[in-house]
Amino acid sequence: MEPLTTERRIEAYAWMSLTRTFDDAMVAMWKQGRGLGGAFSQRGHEAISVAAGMALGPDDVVAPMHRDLGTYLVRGMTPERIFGNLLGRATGPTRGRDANLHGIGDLDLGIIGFISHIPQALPTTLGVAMAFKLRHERRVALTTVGDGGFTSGGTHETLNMASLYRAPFVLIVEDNKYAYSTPLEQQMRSARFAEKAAAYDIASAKVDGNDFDAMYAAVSVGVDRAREGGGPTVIEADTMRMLGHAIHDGAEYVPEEMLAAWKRRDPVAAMRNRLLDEGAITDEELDVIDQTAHGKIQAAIATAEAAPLPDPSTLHDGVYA
Amino acid sequence: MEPLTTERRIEAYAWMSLTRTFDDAMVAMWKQGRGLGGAFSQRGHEAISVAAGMALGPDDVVAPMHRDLGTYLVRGMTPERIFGNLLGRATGPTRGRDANLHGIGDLDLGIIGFISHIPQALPTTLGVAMAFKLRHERRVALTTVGDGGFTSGGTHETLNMASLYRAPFVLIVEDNKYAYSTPLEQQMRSARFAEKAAAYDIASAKVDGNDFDAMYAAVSVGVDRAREGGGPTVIEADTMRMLGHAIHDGAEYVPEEMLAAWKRRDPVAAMRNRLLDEGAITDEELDVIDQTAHGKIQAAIATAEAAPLPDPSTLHDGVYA
Amino acid sequence: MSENFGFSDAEQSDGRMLTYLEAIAEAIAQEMERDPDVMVLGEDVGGSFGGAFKVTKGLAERFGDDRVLNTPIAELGFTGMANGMALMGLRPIVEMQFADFISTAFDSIVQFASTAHYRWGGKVPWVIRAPSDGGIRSGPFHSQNPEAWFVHTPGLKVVAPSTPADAKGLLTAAIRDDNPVIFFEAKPLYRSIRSHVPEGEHVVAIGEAATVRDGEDVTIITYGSMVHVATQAADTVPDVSVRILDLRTLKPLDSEAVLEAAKATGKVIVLHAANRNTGFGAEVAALIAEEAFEFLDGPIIRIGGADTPVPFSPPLEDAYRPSLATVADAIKTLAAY
Amino acid sequence: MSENFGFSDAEQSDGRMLTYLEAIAEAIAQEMERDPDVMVLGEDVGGSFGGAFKVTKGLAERFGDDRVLNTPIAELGFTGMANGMALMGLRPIVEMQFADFISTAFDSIVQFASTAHYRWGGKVPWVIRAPSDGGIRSGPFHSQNPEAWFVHTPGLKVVAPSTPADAKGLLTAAIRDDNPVIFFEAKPLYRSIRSHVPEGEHVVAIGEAATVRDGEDVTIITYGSMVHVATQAADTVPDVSVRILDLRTLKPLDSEAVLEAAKATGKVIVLHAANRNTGFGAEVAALIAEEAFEFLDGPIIRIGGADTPVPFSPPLEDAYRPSLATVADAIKTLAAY
Ligand SMILES: Cc1ncc(C[n+]2csc(CCOP(=O)(O)OP(=O)(O)O)c2C)c(N)n1
Ligand SMILES: Cc1ncc(C[n+]2csc(CCOP(=O)(O)OP(=O)(O)O)c2C)c(N)n1
Ligand SMILES: [Mg+2]
Ligand SMILES: [Mg+2]
Repeated sequence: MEPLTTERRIEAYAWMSLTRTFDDAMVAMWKQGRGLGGAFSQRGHEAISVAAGMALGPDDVVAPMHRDLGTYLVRGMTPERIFGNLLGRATGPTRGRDANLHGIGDLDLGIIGFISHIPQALPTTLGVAMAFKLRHERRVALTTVGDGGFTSGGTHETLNMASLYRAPFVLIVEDNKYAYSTPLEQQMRSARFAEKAAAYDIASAKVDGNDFDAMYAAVSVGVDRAREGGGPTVIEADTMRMLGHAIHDGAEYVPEEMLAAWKRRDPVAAMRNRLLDEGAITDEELDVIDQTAHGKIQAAIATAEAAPLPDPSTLHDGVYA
Repeated sequence: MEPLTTERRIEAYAWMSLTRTFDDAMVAMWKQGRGLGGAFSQRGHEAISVAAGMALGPDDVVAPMHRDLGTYLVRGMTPERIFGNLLGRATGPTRGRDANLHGIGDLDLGIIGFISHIPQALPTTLGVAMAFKLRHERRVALTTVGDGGFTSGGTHETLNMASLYRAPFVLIVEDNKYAYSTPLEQQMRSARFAEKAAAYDIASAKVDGNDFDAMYAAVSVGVDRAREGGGPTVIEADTMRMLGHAIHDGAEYVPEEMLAAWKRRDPVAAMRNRLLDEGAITDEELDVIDQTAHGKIQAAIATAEAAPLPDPSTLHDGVYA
Repeated sequence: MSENFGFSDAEQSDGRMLTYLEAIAEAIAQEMERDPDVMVLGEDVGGSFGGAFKVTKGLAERFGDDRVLNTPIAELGFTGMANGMALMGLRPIVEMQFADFISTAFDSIVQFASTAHYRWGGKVPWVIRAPSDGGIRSGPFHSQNPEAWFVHTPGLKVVAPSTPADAKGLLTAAIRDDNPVIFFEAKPLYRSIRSHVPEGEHVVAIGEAATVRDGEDVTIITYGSMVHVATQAADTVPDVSVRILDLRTLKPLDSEAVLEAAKATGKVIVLHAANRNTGFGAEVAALIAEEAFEFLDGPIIRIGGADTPVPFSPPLEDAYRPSLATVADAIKTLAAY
Repeated sequence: MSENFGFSDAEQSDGRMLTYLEAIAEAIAQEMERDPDVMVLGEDVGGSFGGAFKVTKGLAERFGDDRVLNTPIAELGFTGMANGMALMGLRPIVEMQFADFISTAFDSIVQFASTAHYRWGGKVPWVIRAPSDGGIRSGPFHSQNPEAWFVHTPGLKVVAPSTPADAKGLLTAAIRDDNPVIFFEAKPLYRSIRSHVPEGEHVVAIGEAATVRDGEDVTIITYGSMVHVATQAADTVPDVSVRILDLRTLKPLDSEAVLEAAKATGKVIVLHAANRNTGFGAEVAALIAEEAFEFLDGPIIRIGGADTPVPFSPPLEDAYRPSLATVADAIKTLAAY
């Protein structure tokens, strides 16, 4: 596990700021009708996704979900390319073939493109981990699942096999309290994910998903365990989906007080304040970071909006390798 | 829970004897080439299947598996009809449409016909239980799953929903140590099924599956709990598959010592000896029971073999209700 | 979306106009009112939310949470649960959040539900509502038209209405049917078309196609959203007399109507939005090539989606999807044949 | 089983005769020998057991348990696992214990594997081996022919050999192919036919049909076990000159060969064991009806399984399944047309 120096934590803040800035800009664009199709806000998930991205090594592979924007960014998927995908441009990683964050994979960056179908990312990532194991490579595969996705059959099959084969596999459960409109208590009676992992003989940890330092530490422990041949880990990240399921969803079904309480635990603000309290950085320096993020995102949007749509004649390209 | 009187336990022995006699006769027929298609021996599962059948009330519904012959018999599916199915006769419950014990359902007997596809019996049975719950009927639905079937995704989805909805649902896990040729340790790292149930907040019990009295008590507790609105129960039945996966399977992969050890725990012999030791019945009386079973099975086979095959003109009958 | 579904029919003069979505919601509510065994289940269908498309909105308040059951994300499991409920005589209406996720429930549909009655007489009277079809920039996993998988599977019924009135009438029939019925709703029609829907009980028999317009020169056999593309395409070729048959039910197929329509013009176009390769249109074309061969005056032209996933970006999706122009060209080609 | 597969070809004079099953086993072993990335996984495939049909027997001893991986009963999960392995460059050969259980793995095949390369360039070079087909009294869940589901799905390749030599050559090609390939093995052929199989490397290109016999009067287009039924049926009608085309690959289809064969005789029978309704035969018939219409001298006769589950009892399964007599009658009907 790479020690969490102050520099690294400031870097982490920068990634979280970039992620949040991307999200805010995307939401604004879609509300203005400048978007295409749907879009998922990840607001509130910055600590989880950035920690996952930073805790992995360069040769590791990750299969992020629809709220793991930060992971994509940390792994090197540029905002230009992601906005290109969101806007259906030929310059996006799917060349206009897949929507929003779906399918934005790039194996050169160690990123698997995901599909809607829950929980396909899990068995796929297990297969990546198994390839590493069978080839005796010291590499790790990580993916995430929501509280909702945890109730899907493939999750059980994947956890059982990950345990059986002692695969170098790390799973982060993003317990953000809702699956679309369905609250946790209408999804399962026991939401003790760490205990569920134990029933598979899988090591687990329960973490405040809005605390970057805690997330980074927990993911690092899992990644190290996997790399050392210690088998899989499940990390239960306690967090909240702040802006509804997707752009069209007003999320009226979420109690106001609940949102208010979680607003006080905003992961980006928390990281910012912690660095300030520690005197690790000044307000001015943090503002520079935020402004830099803002500039990058605005430039990315401009680039993406200016990029060409795919040529219809390419419709059949790539159906087969 | 109906008290387990001596009469009931002697009745139980009679059902176990009938089940074992059916199984022996079937195996012999198939070895002689008098069978049709494949056949699954349930040898070693008599205590589980008979206890399940006897612990249920007349209005309850059960979805037995391919090794639960005793449950079918106790529920009133006659040996004639079952042999008729095995031999593809028009007189079998599937009228020659489905093979071996597959699909031998009869709702008048509260039996759901099962399909090969694991673990379809589980969500189906949950649906039966939910129908009872939604209609506020004091009825229970019970099904079984193997150690192998437990690793299938639908099992997880079913257990999660059974717990969520507090359905009047009872599941017996027939841990008979193998899934076809695959031993428990190649299926999962933790085979502690009761603990797995706890992760869903489902009540559970671990029982010696070769001990009828223990099985009957455990199933009865689960059935009563379900009937009283206490929700689902998982019963882990420790047992052994004594004659391989199916008739064609020599099961050379099973260690001799293992079989020898389990042979000493034969559920039918155990019940017989226990009744004798208690002085509840004499050897002669037990022999009469066995001879009666033998007579019934021979008659059933004769009837089934004499029964007509289905008329090809009925091929399309019943595709739609 | 790529087509304009500003569908208008004669009945529009009448007072009672509903959207395709409203017609579906009305059928569900009326059947739940009529029969206590009818219930709804699926992801997010319950509470005040009422489903991704709001089709079931208000039902929970009206009929209670037991009859409008929210499920976890477990299509295989909750469809299997519907199998058991149906065996006990309930009539569950299962909502797939998108038709694309019906593949996740596959075994519970194509192995259990489809075979239970044939094998041992177990009736499985459920309806699966599957919001399908594209043209609305939803990408590969929210635009699929998987009907062919289910028509190929013995024991299922498959329905795909193209108008609000048929949506209400066929859904009512599907709910009352004692067999598993997969009800494909064309998402692009949900709010884009509005037409007359009979008030109160309205049943359209499963298995009967409808002639949308009569014609002598060329017949277009289609269903779902493509009925409207066919009509509009025909309008662009006024000099050709086009007959349009809306299948409405794909299984059991109204073969008589198909053959009659084919024989009437001797020139046939089979049109659907689903992938063309081994799609349901192949069955229709093959049926005609076998049973109406002597009446054919030209090749049977099949128009369907490309043999690619449904792409997201407008230029690609428009190229993927049968267009008004493609259909119009086919009409001209056949007319000139 | 209902047909006699005592298939014999000219090559039988040659010394090296293998069964269909032995040919498959040989292809797997040779490819595992050649390429360390090739591996096998599935239920019961490993150890000393070697799978329900013993196709992989001996491989674990030879190549180790890591490359011959026993899985739990979790088709969705282990096929999804194969997706991830394949993305990393491994070439997993996934054994479905029976083709009937491929529906349990559906999402991992028709949603992930089939679309990964189109969407973002992820290569998924696996092969799924699916022991399919019936006629051997195995009932509704051990006799299915589900190929149509997969031909309809963009992004997959589908292969269905009818001879030991093609089984070896096509499986070798499938393993080396960079795309997901579903390899349908006809169970009834496993041990019932034995013919010449080239020793050492033998590759049969995916996408090329084979003319089994030439003829002028009637063409039968078929694949898998039905190739043998077609040949035997043709033998019973010596006065009719029957051309037989073995498709071998269903996707990508050798359309040229299909159209050429159809045009050559003008009379066509499309034959397969799978359910006829919306089966792959419909695609073949529709293709011909559209592209070879002017050459047709008679209706395109489609012969396939009934629109029922595959029944278990001999009289029912024989009525379900295309028989030699049915095919012979169709030949006569078309010849007389
Ligand atoms: C098999 C399947 N069914 C339904 C959906 C539709 N769907 C997309 S996201 C979602 C909710 C997911 O909830 P959760 O797993 O908690 O993730 P979150 O959105 O909360 O991050 C649903 C139901 C899907 N993608 N896949
Ligand atoms: C989805 C699925 N995959 C594979 C099979 C083939 N199969 C039939 S029984 C069996 C083993 C079942 O093992 P277990 O659940 O332990 O039950 P047991 O046979 O030991 O009683 C397998 C793999 C199946 N029926 N369904
Ligand atoms: Mg969630
Ligand atoms: Mg077992």
